Amino acid sequence: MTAGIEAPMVGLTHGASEDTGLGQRGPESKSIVVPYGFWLFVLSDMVLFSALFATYATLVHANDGGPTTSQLFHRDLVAVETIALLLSSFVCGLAMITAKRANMIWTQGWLVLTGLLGLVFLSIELYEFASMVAEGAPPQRSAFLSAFFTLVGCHGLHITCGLLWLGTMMAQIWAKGFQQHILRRLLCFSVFWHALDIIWVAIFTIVYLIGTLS
Amino acid sequence: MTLFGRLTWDAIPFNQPIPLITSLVVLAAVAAIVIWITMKGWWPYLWNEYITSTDHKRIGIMYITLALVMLVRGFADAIMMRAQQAMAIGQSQGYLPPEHYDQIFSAHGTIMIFFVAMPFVIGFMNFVVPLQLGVRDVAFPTMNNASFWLTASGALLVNLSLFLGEFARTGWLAFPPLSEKAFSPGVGVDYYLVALQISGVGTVLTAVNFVTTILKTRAPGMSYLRMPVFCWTALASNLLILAAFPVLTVSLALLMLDRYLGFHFFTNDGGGNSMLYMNLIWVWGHPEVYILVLPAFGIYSEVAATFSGKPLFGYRSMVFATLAICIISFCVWLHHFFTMGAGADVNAVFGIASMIIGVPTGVKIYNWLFTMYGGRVRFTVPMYYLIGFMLTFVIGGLTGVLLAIPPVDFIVHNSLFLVAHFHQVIIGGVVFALMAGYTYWFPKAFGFTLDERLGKAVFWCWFIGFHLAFMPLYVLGFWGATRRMQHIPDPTWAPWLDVAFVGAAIIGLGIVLTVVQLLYSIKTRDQRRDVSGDPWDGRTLEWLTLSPPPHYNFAVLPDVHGEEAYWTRKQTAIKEEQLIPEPNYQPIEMPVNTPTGIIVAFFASLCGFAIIWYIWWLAIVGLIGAFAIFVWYAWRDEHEHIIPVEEVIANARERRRIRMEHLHTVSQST
Amino acid sequence: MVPVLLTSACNRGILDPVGPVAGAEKQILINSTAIMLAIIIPTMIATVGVAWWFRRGNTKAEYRPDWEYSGAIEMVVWAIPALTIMLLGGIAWIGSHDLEPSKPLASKTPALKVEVVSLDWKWLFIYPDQGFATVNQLVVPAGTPVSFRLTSATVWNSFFVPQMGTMIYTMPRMATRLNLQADRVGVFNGLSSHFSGDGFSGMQFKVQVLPPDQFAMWEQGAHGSGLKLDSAGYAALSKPSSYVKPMTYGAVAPGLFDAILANRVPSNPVPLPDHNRPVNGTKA
Amino acid sequence: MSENDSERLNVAPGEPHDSMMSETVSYVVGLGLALLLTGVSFWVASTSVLWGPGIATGLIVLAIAQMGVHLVFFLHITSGPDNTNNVLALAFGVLIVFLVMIGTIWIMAHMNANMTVSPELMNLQMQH
Ligand code: HEA
Ligand code: HEA
Ligand code: CUA
Ligand SMILES: [Cu+2]
Repeated sequence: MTAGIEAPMVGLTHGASEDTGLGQRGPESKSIVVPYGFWLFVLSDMVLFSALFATYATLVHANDGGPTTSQLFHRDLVAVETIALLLSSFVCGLAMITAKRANMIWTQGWLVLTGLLGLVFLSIELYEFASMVAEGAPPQRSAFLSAFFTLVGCHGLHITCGLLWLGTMMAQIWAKGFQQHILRRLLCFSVFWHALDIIWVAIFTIVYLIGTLS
Repeated sequence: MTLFGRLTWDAIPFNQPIPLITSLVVLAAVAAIVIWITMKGWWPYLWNEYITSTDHKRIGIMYITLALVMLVRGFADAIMMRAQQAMAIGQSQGYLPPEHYDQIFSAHGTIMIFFVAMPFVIGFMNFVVPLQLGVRDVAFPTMNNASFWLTASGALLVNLSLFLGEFARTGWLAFPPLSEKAFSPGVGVDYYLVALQISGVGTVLTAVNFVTTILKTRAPGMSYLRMPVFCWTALASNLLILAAFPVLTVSLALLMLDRYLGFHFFTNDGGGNSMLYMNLIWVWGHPEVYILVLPAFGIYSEVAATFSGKPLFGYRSMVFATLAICIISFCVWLHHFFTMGAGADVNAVFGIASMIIGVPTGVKIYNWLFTMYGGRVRFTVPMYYLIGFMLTFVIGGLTGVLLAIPPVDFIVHNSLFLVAHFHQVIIGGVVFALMAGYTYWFPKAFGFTLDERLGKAVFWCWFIGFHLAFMPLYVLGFWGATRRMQHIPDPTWAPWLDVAFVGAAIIGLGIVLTVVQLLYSIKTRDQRRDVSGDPWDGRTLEWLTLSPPPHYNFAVLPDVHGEEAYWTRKQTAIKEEQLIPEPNYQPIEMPVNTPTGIIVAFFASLCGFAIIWYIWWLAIVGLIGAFAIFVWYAWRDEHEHIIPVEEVIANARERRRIRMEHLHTVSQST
Repeated sequence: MVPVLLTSACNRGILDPVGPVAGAEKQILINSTAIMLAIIIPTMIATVGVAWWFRRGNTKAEYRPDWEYSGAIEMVVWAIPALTIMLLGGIAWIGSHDLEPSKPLASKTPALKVEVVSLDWKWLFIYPDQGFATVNQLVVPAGTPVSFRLTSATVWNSFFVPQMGTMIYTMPRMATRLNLQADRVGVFNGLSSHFSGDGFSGMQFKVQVLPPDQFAMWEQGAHGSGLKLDSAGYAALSKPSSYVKPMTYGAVAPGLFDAILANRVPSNPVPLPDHNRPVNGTKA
Repeated sequence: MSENDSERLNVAPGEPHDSMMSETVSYVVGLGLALLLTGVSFWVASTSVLWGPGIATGLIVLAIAQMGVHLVFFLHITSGPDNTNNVLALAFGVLIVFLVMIGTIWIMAHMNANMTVSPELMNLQMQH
């Protein structure tokens, strides 16, 4: 079956030719359709974050006489957070590799590590939030702080949901093994997890680094 | 905090007769329906065939039913507003005090856009798209069911505000600072925010579903440029949802944070910036109107080709124009606030971008025109709506382009001229298309056609009623009448407002006649059966299968040759005087029913209700419930039920027999 | 009904401009409408004509079931709207720059400064150079440009005098700018065109355009009137009320506008109850 | 796995699709590049060697580069023919993200510039 398929015509063809480009083979299998749908969802999540970034950019100087970016942010903490998240993403990739080969021990091991690194990230973030509130810089203080807590907090909320999802996935793999549909979900999870990394790159650059330039 | 948060007996509007009586009537009606269904013993049928169904056709029908029910509410609001404005002139204050009138226009706009037009459009996409693509269902059938129920939860919450508390008094977009806690302390705005958030989730999931369906699951041979135009417009519309709705979610979420947690996004103090809300909500709001109108254009395209007996003229132009509108509509949102003072450069750029949309839209108009040209036009009800649309919409488009010229907008912004513009494009564009599509696809859904004469009567009510109701508003707009007025200061406007009231009443007559048409058609359905499955001599794949189609739509997925899948097949069959050879039938796997959607929606409604009334323990119960159902759903092993090959063959043979008969009549007549 | 329709033309809003801004805007409105109608009316006629001629029963009409594409026609149907939009786009560009609300009007007479504050639910007009203020009544000299600065003490509104042209939002903590001029003497209607709450319909005001000499006399009189807009006066005024009769304050605390802008005066002194009603007592 | 045969022409986003070795290499390279770019970003932000006003731009370019690295090495979005639909969706998403952000920032900057009140009057209450 594989051998019979010629290289597809990229783009759109029209008219007499029976080679109709994409779609000639009928509906795609579920292992394409499900991750594609999830990919679309992730992209729409990116749009959501773009609106939050735009909000932040608009309000960043509206501190109402309260604390400003450079007074609040600590780069070293952010660096640790970034590395934790990056490693988590990397390890999640490794878990995908072993999962495809149905290796239970390694997969679960990598997934635990993924989750732990995620927890490290989340704890630092919570610590940062808590100390800001303690310093008299809660989100209610100014529009800038509202925007900051919402943007960064929304990312943190995504991480939290991701961790819940991860736990469920691990239990499922444990109980049911590497079935096709479970692997598909794991793939979706990894897409989600990597995408959160991409958003974090934007956050640490725009919020923390540019925000603390002298 | 008490057990029930802010919810007390005061929430029920005992002292306001109008909402109280309305509530009682609505409650009585709902109770009557429930009792009736119970007495008839229909619950098991409804539960299995609709409520838990994953069949895209059934879900489509549920969406459209929801839209029709909500439309009655929306229309009731509309007629109340028209009556108030016809009465409250000069010395008279009319029968609606401001705090009630303000709820009505807010509810009318919100309900009409989110719970009438959106479900209507999505309902048609559900019913038609998989059939036209020649596939068995959408990409994610279970999610499709959940999307519907989330939309329904939103509708439920909005309507709950009638009995408990109040609705927002801030217009359909709830601008701050008016919608902030300081100026709107009641629960009205909370109802608005929560309901839209919940239904918004459903809408985004729908978009994920349909973009995936259209891009990834099509019958073999159906390349992009062989897709029916309705599928193209559905694709564009869903891409817009995917891109725009997250911004709505953000705008509403930020306002919620302000209201619930004392954040300062849009408040007057703390450095908040209310202009930002205006900006964000229109980033969503402008694409929203094209989300509605693009599928409408798709419906017109199908109708034009079928009833002119010709392929659609300029198919590729049509596709290109659709995509152009899809992209450009994201570059124009500022035209809704030219009068905020962004400066000449910004205003001009966005104004010109807005006008540019007139070009692809114009191309579409001309392509429909040339589709009729050289055809054999059958003046059926959908065709009436097409022509009525072309005559009405061009004027609405013209006034739209006028509004896009900043110096013109400076004098007609927020006037009744604007109200007339958008009702003209929405009713003349979207609603007419929905009526056309309703008539066009009804036989496919239920197996019999609607009465033609009554259909034409309904059309004339709409056409005449619309013009009487809204043309006067253009005039009043020129005279300086602004929107959202509970009381009209100038007695000389009275005659025009009277005409507008009469127009709305004629539309109301049209709606009554629609119901009559439906009942009459059901009663006489035996004379109007659609045995052929192809009552209009259609050109696209939905007409290939039975009416109503079996759950699995097609016994084997059709192999597509040529641009007009079914038409090509029919012509070949007529030429060769035989059908394609019988394929090798296989058993079919279909997704099983699932109660997940309605349970998720139940918890979402519960949680939403709790948030509106500050009942925090209940909100937490709702959230935990939602998570539990997620895990439960994820845990199940995927189940598909198998339709045995015998059943498939029996259905398919029946269909072939009908088509053979049909073929003989055709070849005898030519 | 017919005579009523005819006589009601006495106040024709934006179709009856009384100043240069409104005049130019009306002209753009009319011109653009005409340009577009030149295309749209033939389109409408063609729609009905084509549909009717090609009706199925008409045996004289030629049926061409496969005619679905024509390069020439495609060219034309893209070109006509595109050219129209180029023309209108040009008008929009020039018009936006020419009629930008914050742009001062060219005139030999120096502009009269007016500060506008929208309150719940009435309009306060402060004459900063003269040091007095009016409520729901704007008095300006004919033929003189008026330079407005506008803000709101509570929620958004939009300042609009249809016969003078351009409306603009008034927003709390922000100052927008607007330049208008009235050349015709008379009394004209003004209103808020952005919904602002339950008392919104009662936010109408009158614009009185006086010949310059009479305006000077009016200024004199306004100074003489006894009411003072100090902080107590402002606190009383800013209580929610609707359909407020026009009135004049002979003196205004200096810098009131800027204080409102900076939120240094209480913005909404009365917290609104759940079901707040506008105070309807003082109906004009 | 019969499903996999027909997938040759169309891959799911995020799906690594080679041998174990090359998949691992892809992640390792990705991690290396990401760490490198992160390091450079933090260095750029704190050094005084670079011309100050240009630094913000530089940081944004670095961030975009790093997002690209994540897309290619972690999410496996490439420009290969099998990836057309994934890339098209991404392109649409990126276009919208840019329109929303640039549009909003441009509009709000103009609004704020036109409506800012001189600071001494504002009593430093509102800082745009
Ligand atoms: C389905 C809904 C729909 C559609 C299709 C449109 C279509 C258009 N709209 Fe409309 N609009 C709304 C719904 C819609 N609108 C709503 C709901 C609001 C108000 C919301 C609120 O404030 O509450 C609004 C408000 C609104 C405004 C804001 C005004 C204001 O608040 O002051 C503007 C301004 O530019 C505008 C412009 C346009 C334009 C240029 C089009 C164009 O797409 C029209 C294009 C069509 C044509 C031009 C006709 C056909 C073309 C030809 C026959 C070709 C030849 C003609 C020419 C080249 C001119 N609309
Ligand atoms: C989809 C959108 C939609 C629709 C269909 C309508 C329909 C109507 N609207 Fe609507 N209207 C809005 C959207 C819509 N409106 C919005 C967004 C606002 C702004 C709100 C705000 O200010 O914030 C508004 C505001 C608005 C006002 C407020 C004016 C003001 O500012 O003071 C008025 C006043 O009369 C009005 C009147 C009407 C009337 C008489 C109809 C009626 O003519 C039409 C009645 C229509 C129907 C009942 C539905 C049509 C469909 C069918 C009947 C299909 C039947 C089909 C089958 C049986 C299959 N509308
Ligand atoms: Cu406008 Cu601050
Ligand atoms: Cu718009």
